[in-house]
Amino acid sequence: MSTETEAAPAPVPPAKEPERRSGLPSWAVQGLVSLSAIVLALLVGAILIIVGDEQVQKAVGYFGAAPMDTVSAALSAVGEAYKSLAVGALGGWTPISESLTQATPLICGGLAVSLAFRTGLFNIGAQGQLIAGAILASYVGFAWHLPPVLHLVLAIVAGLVGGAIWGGVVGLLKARTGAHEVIVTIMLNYVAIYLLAWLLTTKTFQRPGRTDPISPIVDNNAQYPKFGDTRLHLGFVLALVAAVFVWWLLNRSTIGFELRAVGANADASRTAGMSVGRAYVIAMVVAGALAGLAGTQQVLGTDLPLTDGVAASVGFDAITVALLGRGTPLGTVLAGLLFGALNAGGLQMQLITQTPLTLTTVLQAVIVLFVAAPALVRSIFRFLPKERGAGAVLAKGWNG
Amino acid sequence: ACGSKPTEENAGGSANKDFKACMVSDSGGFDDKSFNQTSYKGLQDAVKEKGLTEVKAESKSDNDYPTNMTAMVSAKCNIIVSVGFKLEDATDKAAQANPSIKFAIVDSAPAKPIENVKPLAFNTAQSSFQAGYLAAAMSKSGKVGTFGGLKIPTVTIFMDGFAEGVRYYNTQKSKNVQVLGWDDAKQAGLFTGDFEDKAKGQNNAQNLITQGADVIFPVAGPSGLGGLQAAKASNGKVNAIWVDTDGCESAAEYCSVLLTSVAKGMDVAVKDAIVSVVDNKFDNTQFIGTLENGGTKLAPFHEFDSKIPADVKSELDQIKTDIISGKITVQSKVQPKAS
Amino acid sequence: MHLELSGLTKSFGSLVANDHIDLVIEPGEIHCLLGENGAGKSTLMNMLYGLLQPDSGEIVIDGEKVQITSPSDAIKHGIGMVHQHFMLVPVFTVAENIMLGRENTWAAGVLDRKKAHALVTELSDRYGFEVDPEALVEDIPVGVQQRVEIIKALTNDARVLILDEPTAVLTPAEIDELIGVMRRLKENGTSIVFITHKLKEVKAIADKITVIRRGKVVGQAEPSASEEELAELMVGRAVDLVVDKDPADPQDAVLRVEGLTVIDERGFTAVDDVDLEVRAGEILAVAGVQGNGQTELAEALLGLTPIAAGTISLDGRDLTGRTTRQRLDAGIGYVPEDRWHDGFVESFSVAENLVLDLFRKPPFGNGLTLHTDEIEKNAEARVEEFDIRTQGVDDPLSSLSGGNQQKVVLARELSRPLKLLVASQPTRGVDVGSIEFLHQRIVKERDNGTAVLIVSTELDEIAALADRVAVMYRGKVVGVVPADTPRDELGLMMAGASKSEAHDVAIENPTTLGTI
Amino acid sequence: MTDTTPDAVPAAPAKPQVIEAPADRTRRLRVGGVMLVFALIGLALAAVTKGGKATFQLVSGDLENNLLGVPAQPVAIVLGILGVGAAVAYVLRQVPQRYAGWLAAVLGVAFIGAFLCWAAAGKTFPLANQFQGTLNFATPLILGALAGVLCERAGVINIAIEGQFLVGAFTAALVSSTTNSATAALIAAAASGVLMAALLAVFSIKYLVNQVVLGVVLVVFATGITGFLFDQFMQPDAEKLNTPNVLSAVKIPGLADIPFIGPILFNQTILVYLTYLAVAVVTFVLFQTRWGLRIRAVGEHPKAADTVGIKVKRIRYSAVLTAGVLAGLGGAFFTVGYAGSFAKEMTAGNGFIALAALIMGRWHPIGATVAALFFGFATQLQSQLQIIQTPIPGELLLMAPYLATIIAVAGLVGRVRAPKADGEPYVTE
Ligand SMILES: Nc1ncnc2c1ncn2[C@@H]1O[C@H](COP(=O)(O)OP(=O)(O)OP(=O)(O)O)[C@@H](O)[C@H]1O
Ligand SMILES: Nc1ncnc2c1ncn2[C@@H]1O[C@H](COP(=O)(O)OP(=O)(O)OP(=O)(O)O)[C@@H](O)[C@H]1O
Ligand SMILES: [Mg+2]
Ligand SMILES: [Mg+2]
Repeated sequence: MSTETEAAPAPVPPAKEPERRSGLPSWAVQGLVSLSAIVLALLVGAILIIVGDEQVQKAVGYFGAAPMDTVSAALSAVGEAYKSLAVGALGGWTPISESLTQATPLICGGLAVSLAFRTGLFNIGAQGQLIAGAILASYVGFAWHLPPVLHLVLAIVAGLVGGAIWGGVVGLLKARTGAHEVIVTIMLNYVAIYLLAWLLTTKTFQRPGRTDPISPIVDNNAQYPKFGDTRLHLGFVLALVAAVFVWWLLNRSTIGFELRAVGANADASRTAGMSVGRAYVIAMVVAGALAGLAGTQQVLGTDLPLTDGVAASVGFDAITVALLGRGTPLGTVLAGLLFGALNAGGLQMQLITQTPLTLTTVLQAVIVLFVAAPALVRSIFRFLPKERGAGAVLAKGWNG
Repeated sequence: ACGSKPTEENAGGSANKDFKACMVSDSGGFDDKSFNQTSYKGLQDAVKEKGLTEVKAESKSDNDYPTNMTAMVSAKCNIIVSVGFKLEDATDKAAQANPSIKFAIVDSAPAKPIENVKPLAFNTAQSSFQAGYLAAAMSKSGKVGTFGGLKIPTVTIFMDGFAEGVRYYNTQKSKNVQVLGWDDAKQAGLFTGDFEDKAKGQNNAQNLITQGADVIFPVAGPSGLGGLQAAKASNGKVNAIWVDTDGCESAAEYCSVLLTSVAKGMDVAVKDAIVSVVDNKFDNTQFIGTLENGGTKLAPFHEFDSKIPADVKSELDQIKTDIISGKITVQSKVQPKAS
Repeated sequence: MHLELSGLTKSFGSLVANDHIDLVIEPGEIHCLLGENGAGKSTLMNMLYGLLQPDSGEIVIDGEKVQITSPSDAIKHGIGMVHQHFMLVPVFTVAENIMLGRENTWAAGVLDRKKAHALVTELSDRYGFEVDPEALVEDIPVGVQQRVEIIKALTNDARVLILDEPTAVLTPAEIDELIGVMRRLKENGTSIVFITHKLKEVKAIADKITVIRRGKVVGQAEPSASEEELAELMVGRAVDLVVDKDPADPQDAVLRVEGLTVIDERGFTAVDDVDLEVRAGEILAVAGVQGNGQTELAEALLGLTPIAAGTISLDGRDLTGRTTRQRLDAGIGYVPEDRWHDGFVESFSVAENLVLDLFRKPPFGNGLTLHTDEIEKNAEARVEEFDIRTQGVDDPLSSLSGGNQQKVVLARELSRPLKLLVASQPTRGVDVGSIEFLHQRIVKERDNGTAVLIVSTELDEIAALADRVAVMYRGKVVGVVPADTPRDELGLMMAGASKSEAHDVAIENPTTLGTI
Repeated sequence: MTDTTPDAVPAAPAKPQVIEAPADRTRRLRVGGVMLVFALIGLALAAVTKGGKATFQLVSGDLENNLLGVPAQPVAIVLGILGVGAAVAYVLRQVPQRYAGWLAAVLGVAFIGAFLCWAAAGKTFPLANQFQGTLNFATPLILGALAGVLCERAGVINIAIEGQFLVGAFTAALVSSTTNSATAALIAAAASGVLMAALLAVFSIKYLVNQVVLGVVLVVFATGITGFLFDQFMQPDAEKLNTPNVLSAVKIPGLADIPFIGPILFNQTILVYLTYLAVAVVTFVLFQTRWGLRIRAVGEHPKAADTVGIKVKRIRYSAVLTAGVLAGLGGAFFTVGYAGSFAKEMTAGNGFIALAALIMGRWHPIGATVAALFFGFATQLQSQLQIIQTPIPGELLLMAPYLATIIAVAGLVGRVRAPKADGEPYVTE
């Protein structure tokens, strides 16, 4: 009987080729896939560099005459660009410290997005929460004059509170009225941006002697201490602490249990006696505070004054970071470090090879795209082993 | 096409190839059709004229200023020009740490003068005053309009001067031309809220036009380009005045609706600052671009040259003379003061 | 149509769900497939219908080998299927659901709704179904949804009709009706594959019975075989079909419900002025056809649905207006009806699911921190006690089979001291082997002095467990009757008849199943 | 059912009486409360209205004729009272449920009317221009939101509208500049939207990438790639590559002569007419055609659709790609449709606002359109009020559209329900 079946053409034979499973632990497999994704993204970037490079364009002009010129021009363009990227990101203690500095707010912002994600909420509002945190932290930092340590602690707390309020509103509205968090966070981002722009024109926030919308730099006592003569500051350590805290909260605390349960199945959580609304509020308050912490890192860490650009695009990059990190604290830290390194390296790359910063943006997008599509990466790099429980899903959809 | 391989081209004046002239943009980037771009043009002009080496760094966020500044220092720049008030802190710090490098900063000035930092400021209220007068003179409807990107001094200084110029026209000619979109006494008016959203700028301009304005003065960077678009779409009914650069050059497609532009001579100032270092003539006194020194001026009228009455042109010249002589004082509170 | 499946094999990962299954369906026969949970019945049928692709094996129709790679292939070959989980779009109307996939259209793909409407009316008239073509599917009772499913299958002129557990949600009268339809189809030459766990039904209608266990055909049986024989064949061991329990020894009333009224989301009165009492040490079963307010009653008891009027008290303590958590803390255990929705978190581990409503309290948590080792220990103990088949307590619950998922919920709820256990459909879709165990466990809880409220649409289950039966119809309790009330009588009460009416009618018009 | 059901079973009682569910009650009180607050604000504004006459301009740009002058305070008071009446009637449930929406509409109009009387007292408010501007702001939002509706009704979350906008805007500008053809530009924009949509479709449907991740990433990607191409190619050669022709308005004879609304609605560019058409077509297609029925089926319950022989993935591909056309056209609005040349990141978050409109409009094309118009109205009002100068600070006005949206969503819209399978990839084995 079995011989008969084998003789007959099986209906869908190719689909059932035995799965490549290795003995590797799943984190190693994930790492391999991510690494391959980065390689692929760099290849895509290389194409853009080649296309955009003047030397190459020139060489293409006489391709017939000296084709190898085009190739060598292309190779050297890519080589130089990526070399400067690597040097700018990792080539020594200073570049590394720069990468870590850039990563700092991204990690905190990413955690803010991740935590909400795990509770089934899509927090597009890290930007607004960061701004709210930065406003309060900066105010406490420059307007109050307090002894060391105390001043810094209070300024940080102010930042946390600012972010927590901005995030908490979202949770509260969702819990009370069902207002969709995506809408509310998008709108609150704009409100925060305009609020900041307005505050910066007021006497309270404007730097004395200046009419520009720029605040004083916070007191020395309110600044995160720096490591050596780099820009890297204590905020980075706080970011790591925050990651550990989020890990503890999610995996080792009763509140986190509740948050995760609500995120995975709100109905079952309600049936098990949890308050879904409360979970939303808690998650958004904590998420807001984390984004607020990122705000403090901007104004207390890299000793920036408060300006309308204080948030840059950290709030949005944070979403990508969180997604790349699959919503886990460790993943978010790693993704934040990667993005920080790309940002730092990107600056160096534009400096040396005049490659536009937008290329870094493209690289970041393509990396995440490939990392999120392991199936695609595997279909290109056929040697990659299959991951167990692949494709862990973060947020399922609008309905949680 | 496959031509033949060109021989190494020899750059023109490579006299000062080891002189590095450097520039750091603010987060607007060098293509902002506004002050970064104009300043960059100054850098390029200097480089071309003196055969220098150019190094530029764009900033994506405020976070990048110190980094870029440090990178410029380690690139052994001879002069570093930073663009915008937001780079002030980073510039001051770098300047104090590196006394051998010269610095210049556009649109800002250190609180206390620093030996090797040359601040470049521009009293665009003066030329905007002329622009306001011209707008009032050219308005048929008796209404002119302006709007800004954000309510910040580098924006409102234009709007202040513009409003004052219109008022001056009214007193001179006993007319009642109205300014829509800015009340310089109350310091309140129309803003898009950002410098990117061109459609929003256009809509703001359109709203001014429906209220009767037939000369538009957008002070909102790329978002303000929307204002020019609105004028262009009116098919000749509405004209506009551009800011920062000569619009007929930087936004040539709108030249047909541009009465003139309020040029903020950042390119010239930047170039001069760089050249002064090359020529060993650097000093740290604040440069304030005025009508007097040509650091700000009305750009040519281009296509409107024939349409603007001669007496208006001479009145504009007279205003220039009067402002220079102090006969007319521009009131705007945000004018840069000589330190 | 002559249908032959030979050597069909399908595995999910390392699990072989179907292992070289051979099956022959003759024209015009009603072929019953019998097997415990997870035996592989649905998997087999899904392969036949093109929803799953076999790893190997072949399907032969009227002597010709065919490839069925999608449901449209199956439809083309004259195969129709009523799925175990309804394949209806809840936000569509009945007519839309029925036309879906074979829409009548005007030019340019514009729907001809009139035609669809007419078709539904015609078919429901022909088979005596009462279905409103314009009703939204989510608004109609499950029994009616079932009819819609059948109409859907019939409109394709299927020559083989697969019915995968169609009777789980029907009343005895409705089951009777369905059996009538099946007989008529059979007379017209349609073959039917009929899957069910209910042995009585099998005996009533089957021409042939095939039993599947762990993915393999283990034998064929005649309809004349006894229920015990069939059960043993299914489960592979002797099964006690009758729960042996001692008579109840009821104490004081633990749960007291007075004048309870619940208005549902659409504004209809789902529970209408209900008074109930459950005493310690007794099992009160709430019988009724799905959709008559039992779900809402249970949810109201737990505070999951707001109530419009009435009071609920537990041991004399007023619970009205309390949160779900307070009620759980007061000693109510709850097994929700829709487990996949409300009972557990699929992506959580078995261990976590076993403390889903206990994690806050010692020993599992101290209000702030979670004691993961205690949670682990608890899980090991429960898995042992309830014979939950899992590879490990850290595996996600989604990796468990349906019956075992079920046991997790029960294990959790029974693992703390309870005053009242509310269990809705505790054994829906569970095979006889597991049912046996779950029933024993519930009776044990009763014997420990817990008040037990069972909500069930299964008369078998009610007969097995109940000490008293409350029958609900359209939100009202139409009567509370002793557990030994005849099946037909209960069935009639579930259709709205009062106790006395039901008694009279049941004697005059016995149903097929009632008499077996 | 007849032959086995005994006659003795009592006939089913008449349809049970509909009583207000507790959830509805909460909602009524919440919505009513918000309405009442607004009604009272309206009344309060009426009380402080000064300045005699409020003048409303009825034809855009016409400052002399077609003016509607009303006594500001009396009218404001009447409207204020009307608003309070509507709110009270709503709270006390004085009209049947299905007319409750009208009460909200009455209140909305009354409140805005009273507010405008207050703001325009002693001044002229360009009423026609208010609607004109509303339409300008709303047009791309509508197209974007409709694109979202199509995708999400088919079960694919589309957060990438912003990215599709950017790419559409870029392509339209480029093609218009190089070919001088409006048709070519619009087709190219649509095609580029489809290209972005194809990325969304392939990665979500084929490679099962989490769709939220995907959307965000595609926005970043579009920002990066348009920025890069702009920096490297378009900007250096701007005269050739970035001087698109803006579509000109086409008057529709007859319709354009309808007083007041005619010139607003029917003297527009082809792109705006396409938008009207898109609203109608998407609504019709979604609810009255075979394709639409199938789209909704695969978005709600893909397996059910599969079991009746519908190719789920194929329908999803077709919906997402078609949506790409709409989003690409929405992007074209930013350049050839309205503002001319392309600038980096010029869509400035409008794609996200479109996303919000889609959710606020409950995934319904009409609802999304109304939400987009609401947002456009608020934005335009904000701009106009800045010009006529009201006591409201300009900074607050800039925030107003966003705050208004939050209030509307929290106060009036409440909980929304996405298509059930939205965001869930369909996997068969
Ligand atoms: N998509 C799937 N992925 C993994 N395992 C599956 C899948 N579908 C079914 N199974 C497993 O295959 C086995 C057979 O399942 P199947 O649904 O065929 O059982 P069944 O006989 O229909 O059971 P029931 O009586 O509960 O309906 C079960 O162990 C089930 O858990
Ligand atoms: N993994 C599974 N194994 C067996 N049965 C399942 C499984 N998942 C769901 N079911 C059954 O299918 C039904 C429908 O499941 P689904 O999760 O689609 O519910 P739903 O449509 O989301 O319900 P609701 O309308 O309440 O939201 C469930 O009620 C359950 O009985
Ligand atoms: Mg089954
Ligand atoms: Mg569900």
